[in-house]
Amino acid sequence: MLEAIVFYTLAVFTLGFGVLVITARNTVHSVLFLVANFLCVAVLYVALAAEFLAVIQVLVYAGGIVVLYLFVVMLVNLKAIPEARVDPRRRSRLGFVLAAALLAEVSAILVYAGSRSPMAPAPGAPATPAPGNTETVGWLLYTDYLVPFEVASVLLLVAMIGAILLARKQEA
Amino acid sequence: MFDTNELVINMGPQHPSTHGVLRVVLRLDGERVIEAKVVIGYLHRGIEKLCEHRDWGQIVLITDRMDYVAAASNNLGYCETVEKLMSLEVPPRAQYIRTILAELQRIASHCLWLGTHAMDIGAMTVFLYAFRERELILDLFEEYCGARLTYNAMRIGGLPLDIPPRWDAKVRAFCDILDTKVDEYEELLTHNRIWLERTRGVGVIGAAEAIAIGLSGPALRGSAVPRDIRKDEPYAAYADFAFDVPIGDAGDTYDRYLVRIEEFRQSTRIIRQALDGLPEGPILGKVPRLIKPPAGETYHAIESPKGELGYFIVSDGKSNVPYRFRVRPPSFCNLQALPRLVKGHLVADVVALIGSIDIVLGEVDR
Amino acid sequence: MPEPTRIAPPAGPTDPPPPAELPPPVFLTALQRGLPGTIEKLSYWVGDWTAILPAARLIEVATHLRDAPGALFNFCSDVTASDWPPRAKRFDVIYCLYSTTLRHRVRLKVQAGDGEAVPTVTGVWPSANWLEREVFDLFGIPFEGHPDLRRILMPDDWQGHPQRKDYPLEGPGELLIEDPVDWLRVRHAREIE
Amino acid sequence: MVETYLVPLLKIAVLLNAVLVAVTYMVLLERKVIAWVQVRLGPMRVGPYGVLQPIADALKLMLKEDITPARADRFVFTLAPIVSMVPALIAFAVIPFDDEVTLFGYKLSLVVADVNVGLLYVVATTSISVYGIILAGYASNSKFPLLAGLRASAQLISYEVAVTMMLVSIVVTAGTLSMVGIVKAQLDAHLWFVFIQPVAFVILFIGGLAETNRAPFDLPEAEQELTGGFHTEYSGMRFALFFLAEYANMIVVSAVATTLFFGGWLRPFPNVAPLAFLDLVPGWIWFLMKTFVFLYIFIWIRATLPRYRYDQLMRLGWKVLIPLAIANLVVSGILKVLL
Repeated sequence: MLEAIVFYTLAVFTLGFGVLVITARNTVHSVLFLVANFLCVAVLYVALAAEFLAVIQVLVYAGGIVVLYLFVVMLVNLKAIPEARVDPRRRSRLGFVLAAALLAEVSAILVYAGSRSPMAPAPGAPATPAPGNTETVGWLLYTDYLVPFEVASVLLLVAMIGAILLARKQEA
Repeated sequence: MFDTNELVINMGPQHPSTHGVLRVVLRLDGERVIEAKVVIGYLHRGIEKLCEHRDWGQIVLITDRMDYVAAASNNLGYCETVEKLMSLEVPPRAQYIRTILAELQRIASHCLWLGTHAMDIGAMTVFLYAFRERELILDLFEEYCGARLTYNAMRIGGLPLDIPPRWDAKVRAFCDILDTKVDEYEELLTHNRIWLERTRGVGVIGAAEAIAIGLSGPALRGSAVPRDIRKDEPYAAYADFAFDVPIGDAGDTYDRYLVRIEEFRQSTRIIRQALDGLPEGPILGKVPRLIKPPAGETYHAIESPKGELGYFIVSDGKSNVPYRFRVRPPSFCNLQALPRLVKGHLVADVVALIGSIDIVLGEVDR
Repeated sequence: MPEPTRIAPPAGPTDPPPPAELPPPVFLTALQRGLPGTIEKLSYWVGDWTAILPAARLIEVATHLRDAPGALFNFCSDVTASDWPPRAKRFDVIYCLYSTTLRHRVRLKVQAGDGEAVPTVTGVWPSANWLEREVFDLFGIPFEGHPDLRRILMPDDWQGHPQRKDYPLEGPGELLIEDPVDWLRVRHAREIE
Repeated sequence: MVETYLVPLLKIAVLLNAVLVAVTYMVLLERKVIAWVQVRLGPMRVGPYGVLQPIADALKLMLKEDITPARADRFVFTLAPIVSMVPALIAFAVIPFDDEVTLFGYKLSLVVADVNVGLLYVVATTSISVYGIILAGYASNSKFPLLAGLRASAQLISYEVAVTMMLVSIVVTAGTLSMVGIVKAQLDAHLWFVFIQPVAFVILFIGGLAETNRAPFDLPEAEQELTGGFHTEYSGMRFALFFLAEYANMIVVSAVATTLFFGGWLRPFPNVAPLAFLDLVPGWIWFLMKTFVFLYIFIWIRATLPRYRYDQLMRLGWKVLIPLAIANLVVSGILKVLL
């Protein structure tokens, strides 16, 4: 009962902030709603007993990435009023098509996931979960999901080098 | 990708580290200064004009209000200029006491500079330490002439007062205290890594350029120009004393700092010699009752704590006021170098450099 | 307050000539030889040498004095002016020079009438920049070729030049008006101007 | 019911009040200590030796007019001080003040929540606190606060990398992320971790100074450069919140350093039997004493050192601390595997 109340309250907040992110006229406000959204998601994780994930969500997304967003938003055209410009891309129908495709995809995943037994443990996980899920996450990351993990890190490295190169070029 | 937004910020006239009502308009790229414009005049009181309407004796009191942290030096410069114009002989005792007062004043001014300069760079304890020593000097001045800031301590032809009894012993004791305290300041700053990083290589100006742009005083000596009016064109009793003129070599903020620190020590050295050789005799020369210099003009400069403090005075020989009274304020001329010094540095260096050239707005604006 | 007891204002500086037995310093004789006719008059008073020049030849002389081996006046201590209203060329512009290597001083003096420009010496001594601005601000003497000729001590919209002898000590006048309505009227009239 | 809700709520209430009082007195302590360093007396008028000064200050700040600049972003302007204060307070939730104590027959652990990811939790909360500064800088619609906000965020992000990296070395050494677990690991290791991980401690301390915007890294509020920094436009209680947040953050950093490196509530030499008489002093007193020493050092540094320049601070962070932290992590990993 209590769990359900917590869950639905959080869900409402998460979605509400999500909507505010895209409707807010002020870019900085929009970024702030994004942070609020992330924080709500983090609390959801806590409710699911995934503390590690929750903390990482706050640390990486709310505390790291969005700060950079804010940085960029503040540095780039502080004065330009958003409603003064009409973005031609906004009127394109492509957006609706893409959104519809995404919606379909998400619903498909939901249906598929719902058809499976919800309590089935992830394959390869130790039979008895360790106290706290940090170890489980680490275990999975370095055994079953080693290749995706490494690929992701290489991708990030490439992105970093690319960013540095771009910045360098401008300087020269 | 991003347009580099230039930011224009107004530093001052109300800003904690512009040392008064200086206004610096900074054009910034990020935090780097592209251009600095100095706007002055907020404290302009028309002292030159005012002095052309006051009689010769009254002007001493107005000169106090220019460089108000070194009032006695201003008095000295003015009195010497009028004495030069009148070819007056000043008795040696007065010359010696004037020298002592001027050197005490130099120490007081440097204390204030050190404190505020260190404070600008974030070392706030040095500020209070330096003010503690300055307070001792103010006490000495209070005992000598009753005032603590604007002394009106000199007269044309000599001094209004002889030193009070046992004052010389107190000055000696102060010199001993100061020598140990200067070591204390140096312990806190001279070899401090952060201090070195903040001051070395900041605001470098070479000797030729420093001369061309009109720097004088410690700011010029920091750029390895051995120019000290006390040595080059001795006035008061400076010819009688042995002292060194410290110079820097790199011409950066650190060298200007070192030069001033060394000047503390040289000043106590001069004061001690002056006290040792203090002659007996009158303190006021043969001054006519009505001071009215013969028609003519002269420029006379002394080494004030900030640099070359010059007076250009024209007398028409008929009226009891100067026909033209002009001050060459060292702070004004040194401040002119600020835009050149801060160019390409960061905002944090701007405050360090304002401190480093040591200005007093009362003198810049007059 | 002792008001100046001046009845007839002096017509100009005395500029006494040097005593006959005193030879002028080497750099001045060298200047006379190098650029003949530039010095209109030499003056000596209480140990200071002053050379009075025509404004047109100021830059020549300044450059010579800065660079000539016996002169080396590399430091421009001060630029100032004095006002002698009865004279036709009412202003004297005075340059106080110093040599940091040879440690001697000299003063140059040029005359300028009201509104007459004097060539700037900022090209010779950059330090003259603010000093000339101050002279411009307080005396209203324009400096030809000055890179940044604006008022420096007085507000930008100030009327008049306070160091002139005909400018009253009390200020331009409206500061003394007690009734703010009158004051506004004066101010308004000035803005229309 | 009592166990699950009432006891934690009570703990939170007690802790919050204790922290807020500690923070206000921290201000007094700082003023006093700096005054003594500078041969002054500090506040002396309110109460004997000025001990009631914080109350007077709080009253003054609360009664002051609360000004919002005309063209400020009102919503964000109000939010910023709150955002800077809250993370500083909630970080205390995972800090263990003592082992389990028995109070009125209850076994009570002196930590609000012994989360198994306690260390990460602390890092996460401090990473949130940057928003307060950056938003204050933005919302004031004024140039000096904006510059300060940018400085602050760049500074926090750079130093957080080094500090987090260093915390990983501690996790490698202790084998747990729980704050209580880390203290217990020090008991088992017979050593405070400062002796095992001295480099990590130095980095944490420097990073802590930088993250709390304390001298010599107090650039975002460098009064001499940026007038008041990000809180230039704030007044009254909103200003006070920024002020208190800074001090609360100082206490957090000190408490974390104590927990991670100086054995938390453990007495000195926890395994040396002849020193058992030291156990007469309760653990939480040891903890507070150690924390206090850190706070004192914070103040001492502020009174002594000049301030770094922005580029120098960034250089120190990226070119010295981060490589050092990575090297330290690698070495501790190798040692952990070998030993």
